[in-house]
Amino acid sequence: MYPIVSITVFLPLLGALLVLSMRKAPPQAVHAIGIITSGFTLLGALIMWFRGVNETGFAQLEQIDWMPSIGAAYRVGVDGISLPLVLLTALLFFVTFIYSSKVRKQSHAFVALMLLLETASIGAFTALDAILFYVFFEVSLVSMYFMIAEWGHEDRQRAALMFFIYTFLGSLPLLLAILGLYLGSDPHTFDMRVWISNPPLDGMAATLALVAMLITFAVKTPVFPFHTWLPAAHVQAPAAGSVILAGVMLKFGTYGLIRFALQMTPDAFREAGLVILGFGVVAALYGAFAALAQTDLKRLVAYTSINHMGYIIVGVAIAALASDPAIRAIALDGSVLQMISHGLVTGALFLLVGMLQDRAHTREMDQFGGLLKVVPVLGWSFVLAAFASLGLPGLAHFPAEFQIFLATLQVEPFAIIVIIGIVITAGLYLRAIAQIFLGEVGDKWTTTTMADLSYRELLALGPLLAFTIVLGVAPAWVLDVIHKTTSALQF
Amino acid sequence: MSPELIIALISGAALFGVGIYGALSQTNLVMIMMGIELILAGAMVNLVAFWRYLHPDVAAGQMFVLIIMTVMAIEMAVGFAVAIARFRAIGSVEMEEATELKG
Amino acid sequence: MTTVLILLLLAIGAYFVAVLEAWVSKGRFQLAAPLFAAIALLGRESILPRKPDRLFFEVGPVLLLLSALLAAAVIPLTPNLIITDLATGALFINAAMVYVLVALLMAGWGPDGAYGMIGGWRFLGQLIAYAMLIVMPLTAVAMRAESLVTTQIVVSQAGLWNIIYQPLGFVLFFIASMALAFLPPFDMMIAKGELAGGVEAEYTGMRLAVFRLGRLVLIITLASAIVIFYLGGWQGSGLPPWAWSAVKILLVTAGMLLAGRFMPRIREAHLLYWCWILGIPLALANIFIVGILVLEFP
Amino acid sequence: MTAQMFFIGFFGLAGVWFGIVVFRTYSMVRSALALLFSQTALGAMFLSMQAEFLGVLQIMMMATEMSIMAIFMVMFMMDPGGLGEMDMTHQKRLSLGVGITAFVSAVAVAVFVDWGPLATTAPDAVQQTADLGLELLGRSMLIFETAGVTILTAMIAATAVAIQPVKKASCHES
Amino acid sequence: MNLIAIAILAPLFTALLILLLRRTPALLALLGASVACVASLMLLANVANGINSELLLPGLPDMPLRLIATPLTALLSTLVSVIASMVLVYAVGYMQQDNEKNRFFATMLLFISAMQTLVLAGDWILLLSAWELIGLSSYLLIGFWYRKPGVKVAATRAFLVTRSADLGLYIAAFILIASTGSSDIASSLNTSGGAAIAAGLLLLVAAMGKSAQTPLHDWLQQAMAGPTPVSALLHSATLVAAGAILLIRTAPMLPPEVLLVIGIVGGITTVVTGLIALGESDLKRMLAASTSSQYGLMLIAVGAGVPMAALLHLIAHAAIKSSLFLGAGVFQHSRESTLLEQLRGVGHDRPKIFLGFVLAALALAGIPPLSGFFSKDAIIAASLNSANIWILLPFALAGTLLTGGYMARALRILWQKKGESQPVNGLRWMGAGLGVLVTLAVILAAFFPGIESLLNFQLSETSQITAEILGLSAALTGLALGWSIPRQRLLGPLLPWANRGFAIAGGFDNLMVRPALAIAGGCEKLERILYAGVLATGHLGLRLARAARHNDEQRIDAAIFSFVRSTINLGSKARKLQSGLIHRELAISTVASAMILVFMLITLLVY
Repeated sequence: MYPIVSITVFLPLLGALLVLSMRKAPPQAVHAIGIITSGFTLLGALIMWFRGVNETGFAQLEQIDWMPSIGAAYRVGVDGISLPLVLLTALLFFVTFIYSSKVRKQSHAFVALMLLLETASIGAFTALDAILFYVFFEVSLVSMYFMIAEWGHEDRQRAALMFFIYTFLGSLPLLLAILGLYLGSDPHTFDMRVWISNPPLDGMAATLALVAMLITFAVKTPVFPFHTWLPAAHVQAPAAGSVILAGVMLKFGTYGLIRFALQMTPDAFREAGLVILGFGVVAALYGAFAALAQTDLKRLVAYTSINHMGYIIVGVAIAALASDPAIRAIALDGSVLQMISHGLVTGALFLLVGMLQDRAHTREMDQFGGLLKVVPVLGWSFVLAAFASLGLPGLAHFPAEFQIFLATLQVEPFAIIVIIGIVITAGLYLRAIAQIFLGEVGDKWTTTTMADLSYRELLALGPLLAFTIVLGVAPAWVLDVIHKTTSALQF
Repeated sequence: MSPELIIALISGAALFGVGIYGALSQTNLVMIMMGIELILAGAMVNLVAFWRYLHPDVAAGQMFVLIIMTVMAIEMAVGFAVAIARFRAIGSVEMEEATELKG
Repeated sequence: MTTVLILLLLAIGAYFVAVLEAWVSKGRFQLAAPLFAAIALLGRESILPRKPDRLFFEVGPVLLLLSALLAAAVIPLTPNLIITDLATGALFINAAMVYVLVALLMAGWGPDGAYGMIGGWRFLGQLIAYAMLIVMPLTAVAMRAESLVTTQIVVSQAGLWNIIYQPLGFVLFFIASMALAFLPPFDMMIAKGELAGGVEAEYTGMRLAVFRLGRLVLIITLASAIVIFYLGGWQGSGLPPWAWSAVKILLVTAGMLLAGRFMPRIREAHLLYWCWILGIPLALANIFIVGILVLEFP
Repeated sequence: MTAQMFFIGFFGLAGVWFGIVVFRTYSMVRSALALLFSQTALGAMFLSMQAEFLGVLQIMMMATEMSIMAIFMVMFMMDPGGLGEMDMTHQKRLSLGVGITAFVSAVAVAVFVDWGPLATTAPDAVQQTADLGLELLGRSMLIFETAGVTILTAMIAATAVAIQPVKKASCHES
Repeated sequence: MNLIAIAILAPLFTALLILLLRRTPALLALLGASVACVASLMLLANVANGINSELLLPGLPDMPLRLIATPLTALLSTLVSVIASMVLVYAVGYMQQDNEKNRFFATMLLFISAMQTLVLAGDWILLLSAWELIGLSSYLLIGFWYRKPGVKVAATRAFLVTRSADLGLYIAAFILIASTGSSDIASSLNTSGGAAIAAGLLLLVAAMGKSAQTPLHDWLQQAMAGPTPVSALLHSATLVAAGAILLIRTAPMLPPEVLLVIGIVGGITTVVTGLIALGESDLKRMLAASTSSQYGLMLIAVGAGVPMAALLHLIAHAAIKSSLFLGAGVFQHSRESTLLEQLRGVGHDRPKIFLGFVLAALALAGIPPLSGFFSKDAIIAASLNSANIWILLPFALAGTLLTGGYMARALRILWQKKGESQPVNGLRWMGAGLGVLVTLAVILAAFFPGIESLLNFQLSETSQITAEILGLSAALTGLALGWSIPRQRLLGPLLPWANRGFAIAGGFDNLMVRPALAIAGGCEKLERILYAGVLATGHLGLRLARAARHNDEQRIDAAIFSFVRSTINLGSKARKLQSGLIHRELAISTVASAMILVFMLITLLVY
């Protein structure tokens, strides 16, 4: 009865406007509004979750005509792939708002930008109209740019600029692809459902559109050659910013890869499957090895997210190459679950790194030592998050990576070398833990100089870690939703 | 070709030539105006000659001469007005000195 | 033949004018007085100024006489007593009269004397004043006669003399002609008191005589012009045509000479002022009235 | 060689001669009057060409004009009397050349152009004057009236320009 | 709630309880362990009388998690829970001074529940998860005293080595699932052909990692940095056993070539680690090396095609080695060190503990009445009547010989009269735990026939006697050698190499870690190049913009200005023409009009 999806999408925007209108409100009030709004958005997402997804195609459709002449309308809906991501986004934003309630510098702008970003992210995931998707896709860039440029760390201007220009230029080919698809579809429409049900382009045009989309999504989920903006952006972004950047915005790339590239140009994707697989493997391994060589904790975490994204790309490529629908379902389940788990785990990790940086004002690992004694709670949550990130079974990443590797082995056995990545990740995380938390505590960090997690930080970190464990132990409740769609995909 | 016409035209031409010579060579505004008077006179002679020897029955020819007379009168009037104004302002009407309109 | 007769008559006329002028100015009627004066003048030595403009000095008086004579050429004393009956008779008179000015200019400029020159320029000013007042009444007269031929004009006055038909025209023409002949109220340029004789100052002897003769002929021509334009020329009931002309001319001359005696001498600036401000409008009005009259009572 | 041709030639010659005298004399009044007599000669020439009204009019008009010019000459020229024998000319050779070429070209036109049939007789003078009168106030009424109005405006303009600017005691003159 | 769930969840639940309540961790731990022990015993009872139960949990879509209670799994579960509870009893005493008891007991309980799941797992996913979780708990437990130097390196190395070996299990699981289509272990046993070989080899790799076989054996010695109960429980009985358990359960599907490879690996390990143990100067590291060699023997048994022999030996060894470790723990407390030099003559200070230690040592060496003899004898018998006897038998005999050798050496050093030790508090708890385990080690032999009947598997009688003779003789000679001859002369030239753990070409470090770091360094350089590349393009863009501006200003504007200047001077020239002198201009206009006339004439004439 109620248009829950639209409410969930535009509630944060409402909050943002409210915040902007209240010029004189003290920072605490502003943050309170932020938290309440994102809370309600999370509630909306949960309602959407419980309304569930139907067997085939999209559920919870809401449509209002926007530009009927060119067939563009405000179409919003969810399916097995996008619903979990919406929930993830809502959760991450809620947590981020809680965490960043200590931001005093221009808190109005901060909260407003974050709420805008939340609208853009949820909108992007629920959009079923190519233009709507593209609009949200771009708006998120803007707010993230300001997040980094305004509240970032030392060299934030260059990083923000590089981030913005790099991803913005990257997003242009997508526009071309959308136009190509639009022109290809005979009753000229921007409705993604129509594009998915009968892909408009084929032959050379399809490959061209695919290449354009691949470039955009390669830049967005940083795939090996186009990833240089990510470490710079993450290192300079504020903790809240990098949580969102890693947790939500990288998913635009992979979500787009599945929704646009895979579903809209299926056969072209299948032909290019091997190439994409190669890119995925390279990205995964390169991410792992590059992370191993890092001394800056945040860059290390950034590179690991490149590694995880690499797995997703491998999963999607395998899904395309797989002929047997069952294997394709496994691969896609693994990829989508990986997105969600990566969101949770890397989100937690960046929060932790942020907390560490707030306390120590440095991210260089060799500055620390034996912190487990000084800040036990932070230490142990970092250990838990690190182990989750390296794919320990019983934590979020394991079921996803298991499925991806299972499918990879069945379709392209030689690609299984990507599994080395989990060992490398294990190695770099353990080295980080050993360097930072274990061993003899230096005189520099005493309980006075470094307080353990405050109530606010715990409240922010708790849900993420909890969900990581729940997702690891019993992924069924998410996988069922995803599986409902992936198994029904037929191309 | 009746000689009278030729003679009249020749004298008109002569007047015209003398008038141009006068207008171009004199330095004084008034003398230049006299030159112009002569030119106009030459024109009148031609006109009368044409009227007399070509279309005597057409009165319009004569009317033209009257027009030329008015032109001469107007030219005199305006010329002298300018001369007076200039004389009063500058004190001389020598054309050598009138270079205000220099481009 | 007629020209010789007319010239003779003019000479006689001139003599009578001289007598009348002497009578008017000196109060004594001596028939022979002008004769003696002439002889006295001819006897005197004609002096030549130091650096005269010989050409102008010599030609001045002669041109005056000549112009007067030319004007008389088109005046018909009797229906057939006329030198040449030009198609543009009335205009010709005026054209000739203009050379009076030229003559006086030359006479003024010739002797290279200040008074003479100024006298000459003053007459030019006076000309500008009366010139319009001569031409416009003539136009009115010509309108009535529907022709410029003088005899035609006289004939057109058969029924009604122009003096009655267009009195305003007559008055203006009368004043203008007095100014033209520089009779007393308008004799600025030769008045003794003003410019020591003005134009005549430098002249003596033979040239002065010619000058004075020219003036006298000019007066008689003007009088005859007035007669033929406004007083019906030779028309009259009783006397033969030539007698009527002679009587009218003498009466008009006497009128002109007497009229001037009682008025103060007018400077040409005042004359200009009154002619242009009052005279010309009246003349235009006169033309207008005559126009209407001609259309209404053919 | 008819009398008419003779008279035309004579008066034409006289007109040209006086035209030349205008620019050769040093005395300004002489040149003004020379111009006067040149115009009068032309008037006579018109008369000889049986254009009686025009001739008389020319003679009358030009006399007054040239005499006024004479007075202006005296007013404005440095040495009206011409006693100082000043040479008041410049660029003589150029203007001479132009004058001669103009004369020669005009003559060429006159001689070489075929004027078509020539009329031997002209209508009677009275008839001419009547025709001219009708023409002026009939077919060419507009042109004649324009000429009249133009002269009026010229007069007004000339007086306006020539009037001595009244030295208003301008109130804002500090 | 069926028994399997209780067996797994009881320890986990108590662990959470400890973390939350943060009081009386020992009591809670013991409670949890005992509940688990009872549950597994009841399971064993059910299984004994034929009731196999199964628990299905919703795992991945159409790949449910399965927990099965078959005779084998129930037996192993009981083994694990019994030993775990005894070790916990011991640990209560051992950990009395330590102030982080909560963390210790919670992690131990986590490990116990993980081990239970591994043992009871019915499908590959659950097995794999449990496999990794025990690895995690071993990392946490080894790194318990993380502040001690060298501990963090040991923990990290332990985890990494096992983790990289686990890849084998991952890939094997994938292959099996792929070939059989379901994640059930039982159903995957009937795979054959290439898949079976590949899976078998990969399983072997995983087992080698977990059970610290030859190339990957040195992590176990370093794992001794952890507390002794940890070593006793994890690094002797349970964790290290996982590898063997895996091979035993998948033995039916393993093709002969794989079995041979397993046998060879087992044999090499027994010899190599036996030599290392002989050359070891630290008691705990010696025991760790001996564990690897014992598991080498078990692999030989599996390789010989008699997994049951390996099982028996596994059970016996679990009890024996845990008691030995517990004894060592007591000696460590009394001498504050585990170096044999320091422990010289500690036996006299702790006679009762030393008696237990001696009994366990003899059992391990394989002296008849004790359990070790029977299991080792079964292995030697298996290797005797296996296909490739000439490879397996010598290894087995060498293994038993070496075992006898290093155990005797240890006893000798411990027994020599010298040194004094501090009082050990909590000795009672430790003594109780140790006592039970020693008795178990001793009487276990009695249960072997029951076990064989449970698993309805009959050890072949053939060559039973010869095996026993050979085994006993090897054991006795080993003991004699160990007791009498010091290690220098025994090992001779091999000693330094043994001490370095027979690392070939730098061992794990430069074979695995250094290349990884090298590649990482390469990636970092590539990364920097790429970053510089992006910035370079940025600068290129800037330079292009500047060039465009430069071009725009210098050239184009310059051209325009010069054009402007030229027009201006042209204009000034033209101005001279307009002099303002009337006569000049009149002349110009007449000349111009003349030209126009001429021009018009020409056109007229021409056309």
